[in-house]
Order: sequence, then structure tokens, then C-alpha cells
Amino acid sequence: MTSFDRINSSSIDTQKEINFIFNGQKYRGFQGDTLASALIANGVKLIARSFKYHRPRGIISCGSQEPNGLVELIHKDFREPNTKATTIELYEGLEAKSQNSWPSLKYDFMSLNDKFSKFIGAGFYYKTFMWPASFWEKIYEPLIRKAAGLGKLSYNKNERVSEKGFLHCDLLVIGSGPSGLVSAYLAGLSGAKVILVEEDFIFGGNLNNETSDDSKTVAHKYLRSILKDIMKMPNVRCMRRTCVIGMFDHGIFGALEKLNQSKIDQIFWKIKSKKALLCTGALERFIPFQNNDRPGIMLSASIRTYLNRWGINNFQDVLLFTNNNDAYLTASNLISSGVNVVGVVDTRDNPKIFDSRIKVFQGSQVINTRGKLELKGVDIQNKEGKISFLKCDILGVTGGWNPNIQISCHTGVKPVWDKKISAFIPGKNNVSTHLKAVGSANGKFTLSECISSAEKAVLEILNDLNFKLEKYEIPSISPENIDIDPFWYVQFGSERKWVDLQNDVTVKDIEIAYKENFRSVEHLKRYTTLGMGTDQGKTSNVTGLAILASLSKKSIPEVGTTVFRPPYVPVSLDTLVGHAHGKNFKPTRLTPSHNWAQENGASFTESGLWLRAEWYAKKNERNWRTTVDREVNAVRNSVGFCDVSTLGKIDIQGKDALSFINKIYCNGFAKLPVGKVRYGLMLREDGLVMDDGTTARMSENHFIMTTTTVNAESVYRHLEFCHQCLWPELDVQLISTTDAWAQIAIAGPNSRKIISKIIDPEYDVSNEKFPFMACADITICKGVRARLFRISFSGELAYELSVPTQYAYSLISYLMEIGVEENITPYGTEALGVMRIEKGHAAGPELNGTTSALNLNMDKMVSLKKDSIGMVLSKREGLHKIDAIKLVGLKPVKTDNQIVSGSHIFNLQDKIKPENDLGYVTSSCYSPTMKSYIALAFLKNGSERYGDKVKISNPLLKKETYAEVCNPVFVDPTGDKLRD
Amino acid sequence: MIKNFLKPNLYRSEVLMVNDKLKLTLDNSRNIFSLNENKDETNKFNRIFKKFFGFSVPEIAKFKLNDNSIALWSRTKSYIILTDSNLDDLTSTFDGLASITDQTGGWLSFKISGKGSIHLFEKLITINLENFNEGNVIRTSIGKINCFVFCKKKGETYYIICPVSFSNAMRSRLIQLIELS
Amino acid sequence: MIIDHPLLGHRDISEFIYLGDASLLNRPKWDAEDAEHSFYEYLYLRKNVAGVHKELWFHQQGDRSWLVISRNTLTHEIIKVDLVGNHSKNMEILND
Amino acid sequence: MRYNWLKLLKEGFNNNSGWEKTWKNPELKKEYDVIIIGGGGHGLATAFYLAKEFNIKNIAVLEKNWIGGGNVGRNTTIIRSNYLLNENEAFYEFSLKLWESLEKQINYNAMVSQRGVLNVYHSDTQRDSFIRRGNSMIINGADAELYDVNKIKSLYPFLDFDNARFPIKGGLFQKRGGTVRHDAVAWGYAHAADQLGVDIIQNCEVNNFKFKSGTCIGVETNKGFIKANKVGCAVAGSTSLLMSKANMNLPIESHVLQAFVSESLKPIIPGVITFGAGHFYISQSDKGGLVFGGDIDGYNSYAQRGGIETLEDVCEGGLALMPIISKARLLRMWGGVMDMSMDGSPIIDKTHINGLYMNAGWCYGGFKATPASGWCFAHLLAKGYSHELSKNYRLDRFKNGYMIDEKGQGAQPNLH
Repeated sequence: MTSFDRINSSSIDTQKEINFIFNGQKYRGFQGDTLASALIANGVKLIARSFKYHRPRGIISCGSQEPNGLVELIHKDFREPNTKATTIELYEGLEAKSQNSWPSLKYDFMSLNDKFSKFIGAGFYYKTFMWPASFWEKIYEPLIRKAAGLGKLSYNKNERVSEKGFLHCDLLVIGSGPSGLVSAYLAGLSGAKVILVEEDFIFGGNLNNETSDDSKTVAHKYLRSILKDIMKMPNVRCMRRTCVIGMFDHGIFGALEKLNQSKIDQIFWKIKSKKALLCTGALERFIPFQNNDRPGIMLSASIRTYLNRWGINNFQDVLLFTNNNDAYLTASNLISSGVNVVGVVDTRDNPKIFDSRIKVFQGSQVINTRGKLELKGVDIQNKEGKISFLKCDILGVTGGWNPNIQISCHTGVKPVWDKKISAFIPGKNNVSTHLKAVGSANGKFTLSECISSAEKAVLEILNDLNFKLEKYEIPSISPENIDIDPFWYVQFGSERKWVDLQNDVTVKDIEIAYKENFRSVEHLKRYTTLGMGTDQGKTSNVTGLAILASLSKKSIPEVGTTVFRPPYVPVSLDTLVGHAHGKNFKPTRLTPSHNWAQENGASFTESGLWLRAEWYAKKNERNWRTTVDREVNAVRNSVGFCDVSTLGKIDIQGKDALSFINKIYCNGFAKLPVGKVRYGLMLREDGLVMDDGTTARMSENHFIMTTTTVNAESVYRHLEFCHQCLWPELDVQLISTTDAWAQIAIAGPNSRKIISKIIDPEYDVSNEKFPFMACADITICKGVRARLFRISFSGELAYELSVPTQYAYSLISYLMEIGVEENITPYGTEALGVMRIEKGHAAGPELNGTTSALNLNMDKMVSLKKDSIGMVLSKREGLHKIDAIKLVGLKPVKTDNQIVSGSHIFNLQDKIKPENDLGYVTSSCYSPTMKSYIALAFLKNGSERYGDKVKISNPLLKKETYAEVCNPVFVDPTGDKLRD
Repeated sequence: MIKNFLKPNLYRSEVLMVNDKLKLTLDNSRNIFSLNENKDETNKFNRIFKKFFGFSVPEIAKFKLNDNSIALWSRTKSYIILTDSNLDDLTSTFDGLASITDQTGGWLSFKISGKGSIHLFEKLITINLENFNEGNVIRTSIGKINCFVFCKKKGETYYIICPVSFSNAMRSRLIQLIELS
Repeated sequence: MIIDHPLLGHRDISEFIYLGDASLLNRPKWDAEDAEHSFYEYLYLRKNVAGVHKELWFHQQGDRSWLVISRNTLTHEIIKVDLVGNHSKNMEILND
Repeated sequence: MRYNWLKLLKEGFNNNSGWEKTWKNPELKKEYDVIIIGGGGHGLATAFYLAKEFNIKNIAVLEKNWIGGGNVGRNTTIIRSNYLLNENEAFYEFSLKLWESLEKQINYNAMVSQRGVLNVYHSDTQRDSFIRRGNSMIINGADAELYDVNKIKSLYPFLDFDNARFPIKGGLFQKRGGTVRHDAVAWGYAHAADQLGVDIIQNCEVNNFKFKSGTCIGVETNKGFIKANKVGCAVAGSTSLLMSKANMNLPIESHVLQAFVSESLKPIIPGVITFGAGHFYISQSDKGGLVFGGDIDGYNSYAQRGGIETLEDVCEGGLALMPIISKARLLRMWGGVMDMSMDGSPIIDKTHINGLYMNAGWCYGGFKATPASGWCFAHLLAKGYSHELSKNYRLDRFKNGYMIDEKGQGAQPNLH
């Protein structure tokens, strides 16, 4: 039988033939097929192997509830594991293969497990593999891990990109079956903004699965016509191939849209909806009986779907097993299209027969099946207990229906049990969103109920949203009757009866779990792995619950409910990332000097989001150290410059700016005169150091605060908090101007020479007129506005010059021109770091959020006479321990011994034990100025230990050296250079 | 006007990218300032503002413009001004009424026009574009970059103003997305 | 989540940064007798209610305003959003 | 019953009909020497060690729902002892040692799997703090190695070395770190405690304490009043709610931490890997699922679920670290409610009320701490004073300024 014999169907285009490959073999299907339908049409029944016992498995369903039909989809440059054949839209050249089987699908080595199933039932591993302990990682676990797992991951080289987006609407309709269509149509008529999403690649849901027999013709006509109208409505956005994966807080839904003809592969939408309707229909239940997992055993309504939607009738002898009327519809449809229906095995004693052509085995059950790789036949047992064999190659099973309620549980609302249909329906009072379920998703299974419940719900919603609905028409539809008689599983027999096909959870497993006191639903799930597979228990959870209920002689709602969590269907992680991967993981921030630095051979380093010049290597230089030493020497001996624009710059203005700043810093600012800069120490309210920097008073009410690069954002937020939340009465304006100004540090004995060459004549930068810690608004190069601060991070005579960002490039080039005779040298962050260590300035490693002013030897700075953030709690006992660690300098006993940052410090005679731990090295470098390695460290009682020798222990790198404790300021401790 | 011999990088107006649906232009001819009203000066500030710019203070989340200037509401009593006037004009005018901060060169503005713009912004920002009308401005983030977005003509012309340090990142993001649409 | 900003309407949570319990608005007097103890309670001790919680959020990516949001910590439902104001207004927000 | 090969074989042949309850459902007594409130990992471990190490016999564990339903059943199963501060490192190393001998002690296979924990770093500053941390580990008797980028390339070739926004420069590795089957920890402790006569009472919710002249003499439950000499609370996530019944405001906020698991895949990820330039950590379960997580959602919450923003942030971190997982599919996400303390470190201490003790503030370090937490809490309950290793986890440390702040974030729980 080939895929070419199909009875006619509107959902496939038999003119458009599609070639595809499955497990290396070529097949043909049609436009409109899924991989599953095409395989079934080609008579392929064996598709996969199960997770634990590697049992042969075939397709049982026709949607995302499929537990068996998982394949690996093979693309040019990557593979998609665990893909459900039932959801793959067939395309030309599609290639797929089975997973979890070796050497082949037919002969799978691991199916040995099946033989030992007795010994590896639920939770067996918790009770063994314990002896000897060392064997777990070495032997048992590797074996288990090798056996476990389904598909394989591959490097993803997908050229087609993922994007993300955000949509808003009044009403989100999830699902385009009968209820969804009516909902979207009526809401659309009212003018409301509607989004209609459909997981499938065609709209219509169940409409595509049924024949329009007399009872349904009217309804189907109507539904097809409104579908056409909806498509034309400008206020209705129809999105197919779009699956809502979850409902989140405040009416936000996550939805994944697949695009097949676009450079964009998929878009992950967040949809903010005022109201939402769940029109996701219902999922057919399976019935556990002995060996109910053979290829050829399917869900009854899915068979009907393959017949009606995909025109597949290549079944030989079909038997159906049911506890409700739906199976008879499947039977009739099959018979009408020429398939031999062996009969319907009905658990009910006297079911109403609709179709005289159907042979009925009433009050009977299927108790076992035969056939290895494919179904050959079944044993049934009638009321009297008489067992007989029936030959068949397809067995359709239906245990009734579960409303597809998963999404309604995502915000933590538990479903409720509906006795009438013996199934769970969505819980009410869904506080955090306004989701309503209608139609089958709400347990209203018949077409007439679907349409009427949708109408009712939409009218309520439109009323709430104040949309008026003009007149509309809905035809009256004759009600049907499903008449279900709860039947959960076949008692007969001791062989395995599968509840969860993918994870190989059987009735027996549930019995064992119960026996061992795993009686809460959650215990059951976790112990047996029931419903933990990629199908998320869509076909198994409720059945498992029912079995647990019958074991504990309780009603199902008494036993508990199963709460579903997002996502509704598994989604690949790249969907949730969109554009933000690789280099785009985080945006890159460039400094004003970036282009110049690039042209001048800088190498760059990440510093937060920034890229900063690390150093400017010259051709002949041996290594980075040579370069950095040169840069440092240049500054110490003549002059160099460095882009420090990444420091946070906050413009503080207003009448009360000064008193505000005085509350922010713990040291006094009240007396800061115009034209002066001051170092400020910022504490958190808990009294520990938050950040440090300088603040300059440019004019009466205008201040410029600088923060460290890392804390720029958090300090700004902190200031806004202090202003808006603590002291709103103050007249202060805060503006972050980090991007507007390029700030260039010009440092070294010759820096004043350089400044004099560019500053406009009317300004005087002599030491007298512009002393250490002076600042001013100036102009340079004939009128370029600029700001000059005489501050120094390096300890040399130094300035920081700010110009509007767009002048940075040109200014730097100009500095290089005029600085030739001083051999002006650009330096990077590394040299900057070396010089600040030489000068004993605290930076990131010292301001690590756990250090107090005392630790930094700055406790005298904290003014107790004023209100400032952190002052009060900085007085706590713990922040004034007698043996508190203090910032110190370290000189290695042998100058060429490196002192590695992160090493811990011990007294010479002490053992390396926690109780002897005296502190740690925070920053270290080679100091070309001291001609030695040096370091900064926190050391207990540090300030009293200058001159002492200590042990610098680094067991991690198996290093130990000795160093002498000293003043952290290595260069110019008296600060003369700064002032001359 | 400055007649110095340092050359600012001028990002005037250049077209960065065009296709049948969208056009991306860099549009930077003006000085940029933030203007922050001082405490308890509202009435006087509003009066002077109207006199100086020729339009009244923009309401919350709105912007005003004429041939010389655009004024964006950025936060309560705070505005971003793109204008031909220079710092001295502003300081002299608003002396004591407002704090002025020169941001020229600190921000870069991208113009996005074309019928594809709605579908572009769906993928860039989270607000409801249905209600984002001509004359509206928001401060938000695009791909983790803080920026202003304003609507000159609904569904047609929008502007993104972004910090200069992020402008390369923003630029490549916009170009990439336009290429896809 | 979506926060209904008093001035700007519905804005996505990604634009905001959370600080914590709104009682942080009520900073003790620095020069009071028991300042150290009251600052300890102010900074460290929390009611941590299960139910409607008043909390401080900052509109980092937006208008840089600090908001007091009344949010149910059991359902994440937001009941009320206020801009912080002068001290007396803030105390009203805290106490209402 | 003791579990072993033979038992398994025997049961296999007799159709698995002879298995007994893993823990019994005993009758609730009127009085106990010690009542532990909270049948999570910490509560059950405490009961077990009380009975085993401090031989107190008359013990009850009261669980308001089903045991192991709290954070022990909702985490990313990681165990490690790679802390920076001595106060923490010593404690967590003790915990790791207890993990190593756990299964023998409880006769239950919790699948303690020491396949190593790798923290990668991306900058020199990060390297330096990792070196400091690695040294703390070794000084406290733990194991640690510093890997350079080449070593990492050879061991974890699937990480992003070519196109990373923040290039990997190296990593800190702890070989003895790894994962444990989280549910099995609760079940195993329950099983072992039950064998020692501890009463494990499920569906028993404590509504209030009963005090008599400043002493706690028992608890009011939905099953009535139960008398006790000592009451220990181990209800992380709900600590504030419970302790408020003793009029306590705590230095704790409740926050949601989400965890995520992918579809089952063939083994690819050895041990645990954490990202240094974003919020992401990952391991692979024995069943093949990628188990991963990131930062807490960041706002107070008692809902056992989080927002989609965190999921996106976590996935961004994941793909930035290892693009190979792009096509792995997210299967489930869930949230647990954390006791986030004001310095990121736990509290194991007495309260101002005699006979009332608390074990709380675990932030998201709780799971790996389970054995040591149980042991030290049992010590405190049995002897009335703190175990040497938990003596710094005092409730009054905030008042006196002795915070134990690994991250240096200060009094902001959502940043720890």
C-alpha cells in the first residue's frame, strides 16, 4: 500500500507530492501531511522504542499529546531531538530517524531491559546500587546514564534566526476549533482587538477531523463560513503554527510562532491580553490493559482523524475498545470508507447502537494483545468471563475525554472534578488573569455545547470590556449524546498494563508505589515518573490518578488533582533567547576613544558592558608586561593619558545640592568651596562601603559626582532613592551624564605642560592658581568647552580633562601631536591598575561590599556629627572589632617573588588552618616603580604590623611566599608629587 | 558658534539602510540638553519655556516640536531638548528656573520610517503600539539598551534616541532586524 | 508582570527594579537616643507578609520614579501603584 | 526493612508484592520530647540525627502536606562546598562529607553523584576572587582546583570559546561537588528516621505555638494540641509566617527561585557547570534531563511559581555559556519559596522563647546544606547550645554587625 491511495480530503493536496526520508528509507507524502500521517499512509507502524524497556512503539495519537512517536529531525547543520512526528509539518526533503535504539529500531539491544522488568520496576534504583559506595560514580551511574536519555544534542548552526516580540490585545483566543472560531468571530464583530492562535498549521481544530454527516452539516457550513470572515477582519490577528506555551502573571501569555517561509525561523511572543478564552478542546483517554502498547494500538478518535483529515484508509482489520459512544462514530466513518471494522468492544452492558453495520461486543473488555513489532490480534473477555481471540492490525482505544486544561493551571489554580463527565475542568476564580475555558476545554464536549458556551462567554467578556455587539446569527444545532461510563483500566491479568507509554509506567508500578506509601499524587509522580515524559502526561496523568484512587478506595478528587506547569508543550531554549545570544548576549558599550584606540593598536578588555583599552602594545614588545611597564614609566617620568570616561558621572544641581551630597557621603562636604574637588566615601545604610569617588563643585549649585565604573548605575539609583524617598523636600536635580562627556586622565610630571598647550590663554593652570583638587569650567583649543579637575589616581601631578564626547577622537589625536617632545603615552586599564596599587588607592577588589571605612583605614573620615547614609549602623560592634582587618601593603621578601591575589595570609610560625587565617591579598602587580612585585591586602590588625614578615599562602596554586607588611601607599606616601 | 580647531565627529544625517518596507536614517543635526525644572518654579518656568521655544511644556509622555526644537517629556518636571539653540541661550533664559545639562554628543538619534515600522517595533519594545500615537514619547529599553522612542507619524515614522556609547550596538541590532523584515 | 504606572500606564516588569518593603520610606532619626536599635529594625527586620505587600520599585528603564506598589505575594496580583511623594504622603500610603 | 540486592531479587520473583512502606503512618501521640515542624529535607534530617547521633527517641516530624514537598523537592539538586568565608566553608564542607556517607547511613540510594562542580570566570578580578575562594576551601579541608582555559576546553569542549560576549578565561573546580536525587533525600531520611522510631506525620498543619510563662510547651495543629519539651522549626520559605505566631519579625524575606528541566537527552554535561557572566547553572540528571536554574525572581513572593522574565534571563545565560543546548527543549518549570536572609547566610539558633528553636534563612543554599543543617540543628535541640560549625549562624548577628555576607550585597535579600 502506498501513500498515493488516499480517499479525498480537503486538508491535503494530492497534487503536491513531497519526498521524505525516515530511518534512511525514501517515502512520499503530500502537502498537508504531518510526518506521522505520511508514515501511517505508507504503512509504517514501528516508529520508536520506549524510554526504559525499549519496547517497540508506534504512533497512537495525532497531536502534541503523542507519547510514542518521537524522532530526531535531521537538518543540514543541526538536529532536533525528541520531535513529535505527529506535530511535524511534512516538507520536501525532510529527514528523520528513530532514537534510543541500537543497532537498529527492529533489533534493539537494550530491549533486554524488557526481560528484566520484574527487577527494575518503580523506584528500584533507590533500593540498590549502594554497595560499595565508590561504585556509584564509577560503575552503576555511567551504565544508567548511558542507557537513559532519548535524543542527542548537536551543535546548533541554524542560519534561520529566532526573534522575540510583544503583542497586546483585548481578547486572546487559544485554539481555532469550533469554540475558538465562534469566540473570535463574535469578538471580531464587536470591533475588539482579537488574537486567535492555532497550534496546528491549519485553522479549524476538530472541524478538520470530522465528516460533515447530516447531523453536523449545518454547523460545519456555518463554522467554515465564519472562519473565512475572521480572516478578513482587520481587528483580528490570526496566527497559525502558534502555540501558547504558558500563562503568566497579569494576563501575559507566552506563545511560540513558527514561520516556515521566512529568514526568521520562529518568534516567541509575549501577549498581554485583557481577557483570554481557552478553546483547546479535549484529549482522548487511553485504557491500560495487558500489553496495550503494541504498534497498531491507537486512540480511537485519532484513527478517525487520520481517516478524515488525511484520507488514510489503508487499515486492514480495525477493532475498537470503548466506554463511550465516540468509538461508534469512528467505526461508522471507517466502514463508510471501505475499511473492515472487526467490531467495537464496549465495556457498557447495553450501549445504544447507532449503526447497524457495526458488530458490538458489549459488556466486554480487551484483556491482552498479540504481535511483537506490530499488532496481530487481541484477546477479549465477555461478561461471562469467556475469552476469545480477535484478529486485527489496528486497535482503536477510547477511555473518554479529558478537557485540555493545562494552561488554566499555570498560575497555580487547581482544576476541579466534574462528576458528570468524570474528568477535571479548569478551576474558577483565576485571579491573576482573566482566563475562561469554553467548549470541550471546559467539559462541554458536544458541538452544540461548544458553540453555545463560546457564545455565552464572549458576550460576557465583551460586556466587561464595553464592546457592543450588533446582531449576529448562530444556527441551532441538534445536540448529541456521548453517554460515558467511567472505566479506567482492565483488572484482568498480571502482565504489564501501560499507563504512561513514554516513561514505561505500568499499573503494577503504581501498585508498588502505593504499597510503599507513596500515596500523595506528587509522591506517586516523583516515585514512578508518571507523566514526567515529553508528552507531560497528557494521556496518562488522570488515568494514573484514577488507579491510585481505586487502590486507596477514595474518590479521584479526594486523592488529589494533578497541577500542570508551563510550558504547555516543550520548547527549545533558543526560542526564549531570540536575538540575545553569542556576541549579542549583552549589548557592548564603547568608550569615546574606542576608534582611536583601535587604530593605535590597543587590546581591549571587558569591564561590565564596556570595552576598554587594556594596553597599547608596540611591535617589538616582548609581552604585555613589557608594554604595561613602559606605560607606567612614561607616566611616572613624563606624561601619559588614559580614557576614564567609563567612570559614572552624575550632574547634581539645585539649591539644596550641597546638603544632599553631604547626606550621601559619610565624610564632610558642607564646606566644599566652589572650584574644589573632594574625595567622597559612600556607605550603604548598613555602614559598609558602597562606593567612592570625587565630587566637584563647579559653581554655587552645580556639582559633578564621579562613581566607579561598576557602580555607576546602582549609585545613581541610590541617589534617586535618597532624593525621592528620603529627602523629597530638597531642591535637587540628578542627571547622569556619563555618555555626554569624554574624560581623559592626563598624568605625570609633565602633565601641566600638556594642559598649558591646549587650554585657552585666559585660564591659568599654575600651581598657585590651580592647585591640587582644584576644578573649573574652561575652554581649550580656541573655545571648545571643557572641564578640568586636578585629581590624581596615579599619585603623580595629574589632571582629568572632560570634553563633550564628540571631541574625544580629535582631542586625543591632538594630544599626540603636541605631546611629542614629552613623549606623551597612551596607557590602558592595566597600567592604570598598577599605578593605583602603587599609590594604595582602594578599588573594586578592596571595595567588595564587605569592607568598612575602618578596614580601609578611613574610619576617621566618617563624621558622627551629621546625618549621612550608613553612619548610625557603622557604629555597630561588629564593624569595630579590635582585630579588624586593615588595608596594608605587602612587599615580597625576594622582590621577584610574585604575590598572587587571592592568597591568604598567616603568621610565619602558624599552621595553615582557618583559625590562623589573618586575611587575604586583594590586588597585586609588578611595580616598575618599586622594581618589585607589590600587593595590597586586608590583614588583621594590619596597621600595627608594618615591618612584620608574614606567610602568603596559596595552596590552590601550591605556592607559598613571604612578604613584609607595609604602608599601602608605595609611591610618594607624603603626597608631595600631587601638590607641586 | 565654536571656531575651534578640534573636529567633533559629526553624525549628521545619513541613510544607514533601506528596503521595500523600512528605512533607517541617522539624524543628528542638533544640540541636546536636559532641562530640569527647579523646585516651586512651575508657573514661571512654563511661561518662559513657551516664550523661548514657541510651544508649551509637553504633557506627560508627550513631545512638542517646531522647526528649531523638539522637547521630549522625560520625567516629572524634566525634559530632553533637541535644538538649534546653544547652551548659553538656554542658561541665560532659564537661569534660576531650571538646571540645564549639556548632553550634546551624548545621545544619537535613529529615524525609522516605512510601513513595516509597526512590525519592527513589535519586536523591539513592550508597550501597546495601538496606543502609541503621534506626539507620544516613551523612555524604555531596546535589547537592554535604555533609550527614548517617539512617534512622529503612527505606523510610519518613529525615532529612537540612544546613548552614544551604545549606538553601535543599537545600530547593528536595527539593521539586522530590518534585513529580516 | 505588568505594572500600571500612575503616569505612564501599563509597562512591562523588565523596565523596573525591585528594592523591597516600603517601610524603607520611614527612615529613623539619626540623632535619637535609640538610633542604633531603630536603624537595625528599619534595615533588617521584615513583616514579610503573605498577602498584600507594600513594596518599592524603581522605574529604571523609564521615568526614573520610585513607586510604592501594593502587590499580593500569594497571587502576584497588583492592587495599587503610587508614586512616592513627600514624607506625609508616603506615610499615608504606608498606613492606608 | 533493609534494602539490598537479595531483597530486590526476591521481590522480583514474588511479583514485587512484599515491599513494605518506606515510612509508616503512625498514630499521633499526645506528647513528644522534640517536635520538628516541617517535613522537608532539613526537618527530616534533623529528626534522623536527633535519633541517631543524640539518641533522643520520642520525636515527631509534623508536615502540613506531604513530606519532601518543599524546597527539597524543588531545587536543582546541586551539592558543593565552594564558599568564600570561613564561617560558611567549614559548615558546607562538613555537609559535603556527610553527603559522601549518606547512603550507608540511611540505607537508601539518593544517587549522590560527585561528578564535579565547575565555576567559570571571565575576568581577572573574578579569577582573583576565585583564587581567594579556592584557598578558603582548601584551608577548610575541602578540595579545589583552578583550571585554565585550555584545561576547560579539553574537558568541556561544548562551551562557547569562539563567539562568547564574555570569553571564558578559566574556572574553579571542585571535584567532590556534584548532584543528588533530591526527592530521594527526603524519602531516605524519612525511611531511616522511621526505622529509628521517629513519627512522621503528614497532613498535620501547625496553626500556633502554645506558651506557658515564656516557654514553648507544644503546638496547636489541625489534629489538635501536641505537647513537647522542645519545638524546632524547619520550614524555610514560610519561616516568617510561622515565627510571627511567636511575635517575631525576622531578617528574612520570602522569594521565588525557579528551576527548569529539559526533555531527556543522551549524556552530554559532566557534573555541574556555572556561568560567571550571567545567572545560570546546569547539570544533567541520570534520566537525561538537563536541570538548570539561575537567579531568584527578585520580588517577595509566596507563590510557588515565577515569571517568564526569569526563564528568559536564565536561557540567555545558558546559551551564552553553551550554545549546544539551543535545541534542547524546556519540559517543565517550577518555583520554590526561599527564605532569603539579610546577608545571604542561614540562621540556626534559639529564639527569645525557651524551648523554641529555628532553622531558617537558607536562601538558595538549603539543599546542599541538608545533612549539616540537620546535624547542627539536632545538636542545638539536644544540647541547648550551638554546634561549633553553626555558632556564627546567630539571629542577633545583624543587630551587632557580624553579618556573613558572601556576595557583599548588604541588607538586600534579593541580591544574595
